[in-house]
Amino acid sequence: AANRESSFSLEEYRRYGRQMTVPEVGISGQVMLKKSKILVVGAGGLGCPALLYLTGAGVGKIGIVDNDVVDTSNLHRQVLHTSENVGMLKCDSAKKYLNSLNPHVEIVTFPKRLSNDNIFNVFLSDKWDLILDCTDAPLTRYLINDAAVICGLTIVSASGVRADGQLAILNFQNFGPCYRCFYPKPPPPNSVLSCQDGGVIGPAIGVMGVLMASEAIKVICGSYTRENFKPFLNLYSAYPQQSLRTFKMRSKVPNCQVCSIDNDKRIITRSTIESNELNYSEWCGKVSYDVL
Amino acid sequence: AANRESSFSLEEYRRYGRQMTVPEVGISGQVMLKKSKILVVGAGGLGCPALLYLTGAGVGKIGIVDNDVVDTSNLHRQVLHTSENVGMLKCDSAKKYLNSLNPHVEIVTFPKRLSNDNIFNVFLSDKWDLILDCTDAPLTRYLINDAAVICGLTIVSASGVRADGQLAILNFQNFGPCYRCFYPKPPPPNSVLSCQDGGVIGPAIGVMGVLMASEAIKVICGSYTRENFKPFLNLYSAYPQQSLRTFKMRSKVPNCQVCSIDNDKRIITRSTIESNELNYSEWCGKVSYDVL
Amino acid sequence: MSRGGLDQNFNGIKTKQLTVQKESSPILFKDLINHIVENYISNKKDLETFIEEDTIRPGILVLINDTDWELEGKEDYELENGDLITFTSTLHGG
Amino acid sequence: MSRGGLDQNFNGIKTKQLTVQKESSPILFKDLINHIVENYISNKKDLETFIEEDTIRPGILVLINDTDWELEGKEDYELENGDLITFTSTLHGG
Ligand SMILES: [Zn+2]
Ligand SMILES: [Zn+2]
Repeated sequence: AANRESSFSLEEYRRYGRQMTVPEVGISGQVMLKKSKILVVGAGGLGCPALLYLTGAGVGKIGIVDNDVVDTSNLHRQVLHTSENVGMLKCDSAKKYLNSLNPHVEIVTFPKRLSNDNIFNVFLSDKWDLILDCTDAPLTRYLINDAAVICGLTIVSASGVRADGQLAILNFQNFGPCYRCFYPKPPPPNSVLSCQDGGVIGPAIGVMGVLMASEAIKVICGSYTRENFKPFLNLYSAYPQQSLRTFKMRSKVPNCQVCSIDNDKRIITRSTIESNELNYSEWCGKVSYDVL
Repeated sequence: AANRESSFSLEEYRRYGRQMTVPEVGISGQVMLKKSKILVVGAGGLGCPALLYLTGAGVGKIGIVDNDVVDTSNLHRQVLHTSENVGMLKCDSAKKYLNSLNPHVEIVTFPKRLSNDNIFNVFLSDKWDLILDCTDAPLTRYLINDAAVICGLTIVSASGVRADGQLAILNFQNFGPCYRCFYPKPPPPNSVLSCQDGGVIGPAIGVMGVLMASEAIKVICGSYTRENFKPFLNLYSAYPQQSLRTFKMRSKVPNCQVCSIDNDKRIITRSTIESNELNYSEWCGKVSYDVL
Repeated sequence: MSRGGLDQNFNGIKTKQLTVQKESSPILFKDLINHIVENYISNKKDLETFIEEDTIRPGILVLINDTDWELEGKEDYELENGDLITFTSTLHGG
Repeated sequence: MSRGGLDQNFNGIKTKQLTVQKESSPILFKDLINHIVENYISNKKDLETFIEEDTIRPGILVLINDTDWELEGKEDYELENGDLITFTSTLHGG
C-alpha cells in the first residue's frame, strides 16, 4: 500500500516531527515504523492505550483481533471506546477512532476469537512484524505464544489485575525465551490464581498498555538486538508507591515444549494445534482441562 | 449537580463495578471520586491520557485549562484529539470526546492561558480538590505552584521530554514540599536546560499522564494521609530498559518563598502575583527575566 | 514477598519480613520454602497452587532480589540477610 | 549519572562510572563536584548551568542512590564505593 512507502509527505513530517527528533527514533526509526505491521490481539484494557499510541506513532499497518462487543463495564478502562459505541464490536469501535486519529495508518480488523482452528490463518494473514498480546484469558496466552513461536514472531506481552501488571518481550527474534519458558505449567483450574475476578483500576492496566506501545516502538526501531537483548520481566504496582521493577530472567529453556532448539523436544507444532490434540480450553468453570 | 450525589444509578454500578471491587478503591473510594473536582491544566501530551483515565474513573467534575488549538504535530502523542479536530481549541476537542466516553462526568473548559491576572479566578472558580499540572512551559509550573500553595491546593505534577519523565505530588495537604522546595531557582535563560526542543516519544509522555491519573485517584480516595505521605520524585526512562525509579525527597523547606510555615519567609503572596511584582516571563528567547 | 494473585494465598499479605532459623548454616532457599509452607499456608488447596513435588510449582516465578531464581541455583541458593524474594504467577487480566 | 536535560552538559552521556581519587579519605561529595567540573564540563556556559557559588545550582536535584542529597548532608556526604549519583533538573515538556 502507498502508505508504507519509505518517503514522507509534508503532513507526515509535521505529524511525526517531534518524535523523529528524538535520537532513539530518528528519521530511520520513523521509516521502520511506517514499514511495520503489528497485530494487536485484544482491544480491551491493554489494547486501547497500546492502539492509541501505536497509531499515533505512525505504524504502517495495524491488525486488531477481538470478537467482543463494547460493554458499559469496560468503559472505565477501555478508553478508546465510548458510551455511544456500547454493543458495537470492539475492533470496529477502535478502528473508527484510530482512523480519525491518524489516517496514514492502515487498520484491519479480525472480529474473531483466536482458536486452534483460526490462529494460523490470522497470524499468517500478512507479514506481521510483531504480535501484541493484550488478551485477558491465560489459556489464550499459551495459544498465542505457541502459534507465534511456530510462525517465528516476537511477542510483546502484558497482563494486569487490580493494581498490578506484568510485561515481557517473548520469543525475541526466535532467540529470547517464550511464555512457556517462563510458565511451563498453568495454575490448576479453580485455584485462586486462575478464576478470581479481582477487578482492575483503569490507569493501572492503562499504564501497562502504554508501556507495551513503547516496547513495540523499541522492537520495531531496532533498539533491541540479539547482542544487547537480555530477557526481562517488568512488574508494575500502583500501591503503595507506583513502581516498575525489572527482573533479569532465564534464557530460552532447553527443553521448552514449543521453542526448544532441539527438534525432538518441540512437541507442540502447528499440526498438534490444528488437529486439536492440544486443547486450550476455558480457564475457569471447568474441573479439569487438558493443556500441556 | 445531580451527578455528584453519593448514590449510584444501576448504569454507574455497571460502569464502575470492576474498579469498585479493587479494595484500594472500593465503593467508598468510588463515592469520593464522584464527589471530587479536579482541575487539569494542559490538554497536551500529559493531559490527554490523564483526562481519559480520570473521566473513565468517574471523577465528578473535571476542569480543563488550555488556550491552544490542535495542531497536526500534536497528534502523535496527544491521542485524545483527532486529525478532524485540527484547528479546534484543545479543551473543546477534549470535552467532546470525554462527554461521549462518560456522560456522568461534568466537563468545564477554560480556554485561556494562565497568567498572573487570571490564575486565582480559575483556581477559585470552584472548590477544586486537586490540580494536575500537565503544562509544558517551566515558568508556568512556578505560577501554578505558587497559586496552588496560596489557595491550599494539592498538585499532581509531571513533565517529560524525549524519552524521560518526572512525577511528584506537591503541596500535599499544605504539608508536603512544593515545586519551589524542589527547584528554588529556575535554570538560567537560554541554557541547555531551558530552550532546547528535544522532541518527545508519544508513549513516553503518555505513560507519565497515565501515572498522573493513578496518583490523582490515590489522592482523592485517601490512599495518602498526612501520616503515611512521604515526599517523593519518580523518574521514568524508556531506554535502555523502561524504568520508574522512586526517590525519597526533602520535606517542606523552612525558608521556601511560597510555602514556608514562617509568615515572614513567605514573600510570594496573592498580591505580589496579582500586582505583577512577580514576573513569570517567557522561558526562552529572552536574555533576562525576573522571577524569584 | 508476593504479588500478582499469589497474595491471596497469604491472606492478602503483599510484603512480609521473615526470619528463618536453622541450626546449621547456610540457609538455603529450600529451607525458606519449608518455612513458608509450615507457617503461612493454611489450606490444602493453596498448598497445591504453590507447591508441587516438594518445590515451587513450575507456573510460579520466583525472583531473588532482581533476578530469576533459575539463574541463582533455585532451591540451593544460599539466602543472605535482607534478600527480597518475590513470587509471582501469570496475571489473568487485560 | 545524569538524566533529563542535564546530559547535554556531558556530551549526551547518561550513565558514567567515575573513579575519584584523593590523598586522604574520606572522599566527600564536594570532591566529586570538583572532579566533574575539572574533567567533564567543557565550556563556561555549561558550568554556569551546573555550578553556583561553588556548589550545585539550586535548580538541580542531586540524588544519592534513592535519596535526595538534602537528606544526606549535601556537599559533606561521604561517598561510598558504588554509590549511584543522579543529577536532574526540571523537565520542560508536557
Ligand atoms: Zn519456550
Ligand atoms: Zn515550598
